[in-house]
Amino acid sequence: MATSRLKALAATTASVPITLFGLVLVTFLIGRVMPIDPVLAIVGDRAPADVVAAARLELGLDRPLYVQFWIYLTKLAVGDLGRSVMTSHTVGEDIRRFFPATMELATVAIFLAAGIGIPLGVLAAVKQGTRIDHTIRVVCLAGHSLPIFVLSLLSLLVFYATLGWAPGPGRQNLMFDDMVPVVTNFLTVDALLAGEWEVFRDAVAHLLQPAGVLAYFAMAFIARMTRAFMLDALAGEYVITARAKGLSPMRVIWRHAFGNISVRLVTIIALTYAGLLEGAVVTETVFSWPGLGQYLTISLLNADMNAVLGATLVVGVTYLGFNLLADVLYRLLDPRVS
Amino acid sequence: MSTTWREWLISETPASRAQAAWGRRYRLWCDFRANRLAMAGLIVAVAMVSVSLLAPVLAGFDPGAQNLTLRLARPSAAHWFGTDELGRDLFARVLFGGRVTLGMVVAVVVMVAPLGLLVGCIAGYMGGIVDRLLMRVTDVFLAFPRLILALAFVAAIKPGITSAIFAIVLTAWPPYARLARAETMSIRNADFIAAVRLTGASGPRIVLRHIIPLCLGSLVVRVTLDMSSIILTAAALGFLGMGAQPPSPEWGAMIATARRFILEQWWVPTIPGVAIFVASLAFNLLGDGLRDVLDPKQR
Amino acid sequence: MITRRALMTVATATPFFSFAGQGWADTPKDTVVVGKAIDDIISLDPAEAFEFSGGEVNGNCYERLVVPNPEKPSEIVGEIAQSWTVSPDGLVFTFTIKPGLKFASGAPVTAEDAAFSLQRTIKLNKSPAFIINQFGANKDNVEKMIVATGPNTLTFTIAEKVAPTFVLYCLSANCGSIVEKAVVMKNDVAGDLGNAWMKTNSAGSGPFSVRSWKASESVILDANPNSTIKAKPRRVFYKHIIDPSAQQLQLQQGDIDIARDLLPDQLKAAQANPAFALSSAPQSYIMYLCLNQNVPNLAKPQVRQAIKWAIDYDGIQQNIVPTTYDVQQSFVPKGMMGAISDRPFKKDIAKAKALMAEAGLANGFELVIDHYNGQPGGDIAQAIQANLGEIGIKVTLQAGEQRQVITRYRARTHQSAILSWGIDYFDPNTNAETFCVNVDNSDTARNKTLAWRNSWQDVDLSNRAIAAVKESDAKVREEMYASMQRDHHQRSPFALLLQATGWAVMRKNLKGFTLAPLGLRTTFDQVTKA
Amino acid sequence: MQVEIQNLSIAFPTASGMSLAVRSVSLTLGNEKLGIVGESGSGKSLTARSILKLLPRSARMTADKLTFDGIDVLSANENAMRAIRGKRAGLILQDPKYSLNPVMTAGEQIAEAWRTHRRGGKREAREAAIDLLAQVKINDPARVAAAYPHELSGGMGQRVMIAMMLAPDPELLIADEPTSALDATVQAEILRLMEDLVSRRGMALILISHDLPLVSHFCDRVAVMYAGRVVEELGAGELAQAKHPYTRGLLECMPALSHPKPRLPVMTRDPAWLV
Repeated sequence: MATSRLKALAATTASVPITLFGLVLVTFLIGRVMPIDPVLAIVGDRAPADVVAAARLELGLDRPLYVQFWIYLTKLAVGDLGRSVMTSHTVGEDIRRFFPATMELATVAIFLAAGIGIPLGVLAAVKQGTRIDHTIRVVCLAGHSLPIFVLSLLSLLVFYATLGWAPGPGRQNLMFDDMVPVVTNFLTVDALLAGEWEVFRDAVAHLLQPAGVLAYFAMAFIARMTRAFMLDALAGEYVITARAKGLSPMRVIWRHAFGNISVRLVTIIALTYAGLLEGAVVTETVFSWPGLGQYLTISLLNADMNAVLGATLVVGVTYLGFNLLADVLYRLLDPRVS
Repeated sequence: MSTTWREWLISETPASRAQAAWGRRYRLWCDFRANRLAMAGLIVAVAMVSVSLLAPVLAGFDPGAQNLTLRLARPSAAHWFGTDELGRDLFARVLFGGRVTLGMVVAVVVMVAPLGLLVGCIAGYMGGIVDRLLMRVTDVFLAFPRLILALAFVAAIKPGITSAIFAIVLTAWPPYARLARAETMSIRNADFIAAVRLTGASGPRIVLRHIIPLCLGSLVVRVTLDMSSIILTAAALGFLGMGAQPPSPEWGAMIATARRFILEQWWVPTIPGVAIFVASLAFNLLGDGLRDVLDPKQR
Repeated sequence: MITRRALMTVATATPFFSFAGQGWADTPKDTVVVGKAIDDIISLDPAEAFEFSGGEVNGNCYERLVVPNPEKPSEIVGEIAQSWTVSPDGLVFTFTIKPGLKFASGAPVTAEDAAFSLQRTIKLNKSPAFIINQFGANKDNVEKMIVATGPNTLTFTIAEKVAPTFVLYCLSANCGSIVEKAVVMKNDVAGDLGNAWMKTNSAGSGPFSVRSWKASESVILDANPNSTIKAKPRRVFYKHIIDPSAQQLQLQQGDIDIARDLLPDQLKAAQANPAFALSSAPQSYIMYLCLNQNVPNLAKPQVRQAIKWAIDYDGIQQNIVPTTYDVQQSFVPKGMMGAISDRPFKKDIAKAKALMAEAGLANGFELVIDHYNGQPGGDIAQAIQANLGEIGIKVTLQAGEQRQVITRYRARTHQSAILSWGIDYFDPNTNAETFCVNVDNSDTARNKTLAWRNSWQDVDLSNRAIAAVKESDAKVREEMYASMQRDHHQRSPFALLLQATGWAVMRKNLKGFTLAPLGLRTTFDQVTKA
Repeated sequence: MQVEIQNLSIAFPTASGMSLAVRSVSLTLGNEKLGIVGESGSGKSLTARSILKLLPRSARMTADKLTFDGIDVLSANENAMRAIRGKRAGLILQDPKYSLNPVMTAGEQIAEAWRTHRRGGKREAREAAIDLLAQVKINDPARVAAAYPHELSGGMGQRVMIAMMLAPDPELLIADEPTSALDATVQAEILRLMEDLVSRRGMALILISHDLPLVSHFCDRVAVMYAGRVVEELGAGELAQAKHPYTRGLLECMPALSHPKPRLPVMTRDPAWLV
């Protein structure tokens, strides 16, 4: 049994490089057909013809497409993602800086979303058809129906501008800039490592609002799936057995019904988590959050192809990674899978 | 006929296949009707569609007519929702915006459902190398950050409604393919398919006549639930300047151009925001209700 | 660090969630926080930076040989140069360096540093290099053309005689910034003349030096204690805020001191708000509608004029951009030498229709206009669409991301476009050249001016623009530009529309900040906070 | 222990109004073995489960009287019912594949039942579970205790189920078609085991089945249900005297080696039975 599990896992893992190759290829092609001249981003609109030509040569844009692709792949194989013309750093450095910011946001968001969404979903399922159920469904669906940029703007308007409860856009109070040595680029983690409690508190305060907006969006899906799974589980015969044993409702709901769906929920959460990484694109713009979503959008609109390819690849790898993780968790945690 | 329609429909002993089929549909409708939230969603959705279709009659103003002397007017008897930064009537723009948005939704659905269904059914039915190949392609598109792929695609063609539609299709089909594949795999080995195969039916015929119809239920549910995400993606593209272009009264683009007024003339960006919210919520509620009825095992 | 920490403890003593509205600390007194979209920065190396924000940062970190007098831009004053002379043949400029100037490192500013800086700009040959190398220098001869003849003297030899003011204005451009040779060469990697390092650092004698630049996040400048210009703030913090509404919010909340990108309606609200002060200055950006001459209908002179007569300049200015733009119908921006105040065009549909009929296009034609998808470009494009509709031209708008529009424009695949153009250096030739000169209309032309991009060749205007550069008499030269602009009105395929006005909205407690006109230096050294 | 049911009706809402699944059923049960027989949908399961108030959420239950050992089940809330469920009355369902929690080991599930009503430590409960597994004649109780339900055969699963329900030592065991999902060879074994345990502990038993002769073999008394009604109640030995045509029909449908029939008769139903 263990070997068949491992085999299935190996098969899933083996497909990842193929998918990634496809991802790179598609991104590469999109980048090349884009009607934006990549040279523009480097030399600007005013540069004389010889400067433009020199930059074109430097980027290797004079080579045939397949040669450019091959060069990119060979560099990628040794971990060289090239240099971003927008930031004049290597794409690797940029990703090390921007990706943790997005991950931090998504991580806090997923904890909030799961922490609120799961109990709500369970409650809705237990109270199926009642006013509580309807309320929860509407509240959750509302989160899924509001464009995230409207939600972000409204949230800023209410919690920052009107009530003054939350700090404004950005990742930290600028007085704290450079206060803690960069280790992981997760600001909260770095602050803790440095023992700077004010910086940590400030970072958390800045995180809460954008993460809350993302979480509301994600919560809808998590609550909805929890409810659906729970209804399914509660209708199971083993729940009747559990009740017939005289167990308390809490135990029936959480140990028996929820226990049966928790593995499926883990996969749902993992997928939502991956989805949040890209849901952050718009939120980051409104909240001036220096994350990967903003990096990707700006690079895209500047035809900064190394940056776009690198960042897409990272998001793709993360997405596939989470998928794989979900798969692994499912296979390892659920005794039913053989 | 002495019995009423209703009795004919709910009869436990239908006399014909048609009666049985209609009876089944009627019963589904009764189940659906009992779900008040879903009914609310249906009513709002139908209302929005009809109001959008009747926009030229109802609007009272040309959505593109500028009146620069009357810019950013508050809601009034003449302009129910006020006017925007170019003095255009917001009510008319929201109504016509419904046409754009719902039109985009329909266009996307019309393309994405058959595409996903076809890919999924072929992969599921053929299995083997075809399946693996198609699923890898699906994986590639799934692993893409959705909005980024759409953005990149639009940027690669040119901003506008048509490219936005294609971009959304490009990002929306993989889940359909997955769904259809899963359904096909579960149906493929069913006894009745074996029976059909024994009668000498060809592969394409089996897929078209027997497998696809059985996937339709979950497909309808998926489509309805997806409508809201299509609306939101279209709006996000519009918001980022990559969807419908001004002066088209697309809701997302309206918010994008009007968000700068959020502090003083808050209603200008808020009204299209509400429109998006209501439309999207209506489809979500509708989809939820449909899922309960049509696809109880997914809920 | 210690003082900063002490500051912070006070600042963060406010509760986590304060209900007081001002719970989040105001910015520190000795720091100026500027909210601005700074994602246009691709480099902070003055030999490379050619974008708006990068230029502003350089302006605070570096000094140049000469600069236009900020009070009276038509006059040139020395900055690093104490004085200068021009040889009788007009070819050799000799500069004497001021004594006592110091770089951020504490080292004195020498003629050697100045010569190196200008040579470096030419050798690197990045986008702005043409401003200096248009005088005949290239990477092979530059060490002969620009020479430090003594510790305090520098000569700059040009290939052919031009107006001396033209040379001096060009040397006052950003790419004429003087960098410290020793620091730059210490950071030389593989012969890049320190370019990689200079992208994110500074080595100048200006009042500030670059502490850090994080792309799409922030630029931090620290006061340079060794500069002769003593900066009052200890630190200037550019915070990248792309969304004007977010800038407005943060200004209101006191998270930033100056907002730089507010939109007209937000400016109107800010003007009415006693908590804010505003500073404005005309900018060099001119918005124009161009008509590609490879489109047969647009090549008809009557059509070009009809379009210029159909546009409602005042309506657009007053209603869409009441504060941020002024009507400007000539190519030399107001505030620069050679500018004229003529307003030849106003909306006159009858006249425009008559011109259309004269061109044989009484029934109009179809036209595609490209424009940026941002604001106010979008609104203005829509207004022009409506205006041209009145004379029968059915306009399809094609919005695009900035670089996308420019890509099409440079490839001459547009029919017509609404775009902006800003000056490259502070001399009217910069605009006269680009709007008039097109001596080689082939696809491989070296100088792809705006005239070239619209396939427009007017030999007379080209020649006059080239001649104007060589005129040493300032008065005559000014006249030449004036008459060129008047002919340009009648003949060009450009409908010049508006000139931008820059605005900065600041909190009342901030003193000593003014926005500089026409891309001259906006500096922070005199800013104080009460 | 005495169960009294008077005039019990259970209805479900449908498109065409309320549909009655159980109609005015009255039954009493003392310390005896009662069989309830009927075809699918006859209401036998609902009737039995109503004693534990374990009906589907949408079911509407009415009765003149429904008591378990004097406790009024009709008005009892969830808390009061929990004092009956498991502790005083157990319920065995049809198919252990579905009625056992798939993500808990057999031992955990038995121990949980034991601990809920007997307040003991974890270790004690585990030992009790293994002991109970041994009582239901499982050879390797420790291994089975550590196994997940999907790793057990049907017969084994049902033994686990029985052990679990016997753990709190209830007075009544309701077995809802306990063997119909099992192989014929295992069926008898399980039934014998159950009867053995019930008799030895002096418990009452309600055995629900569609197999009339089988039930009559194990029970003292048999109630025959048809379309939500009890159409006939008989002592186990009185089957031959059954009067109701439905009961007779059921009996005649049985193939029997002692009275071979050339062709099994088809059940004819009389609408009058419903009245």
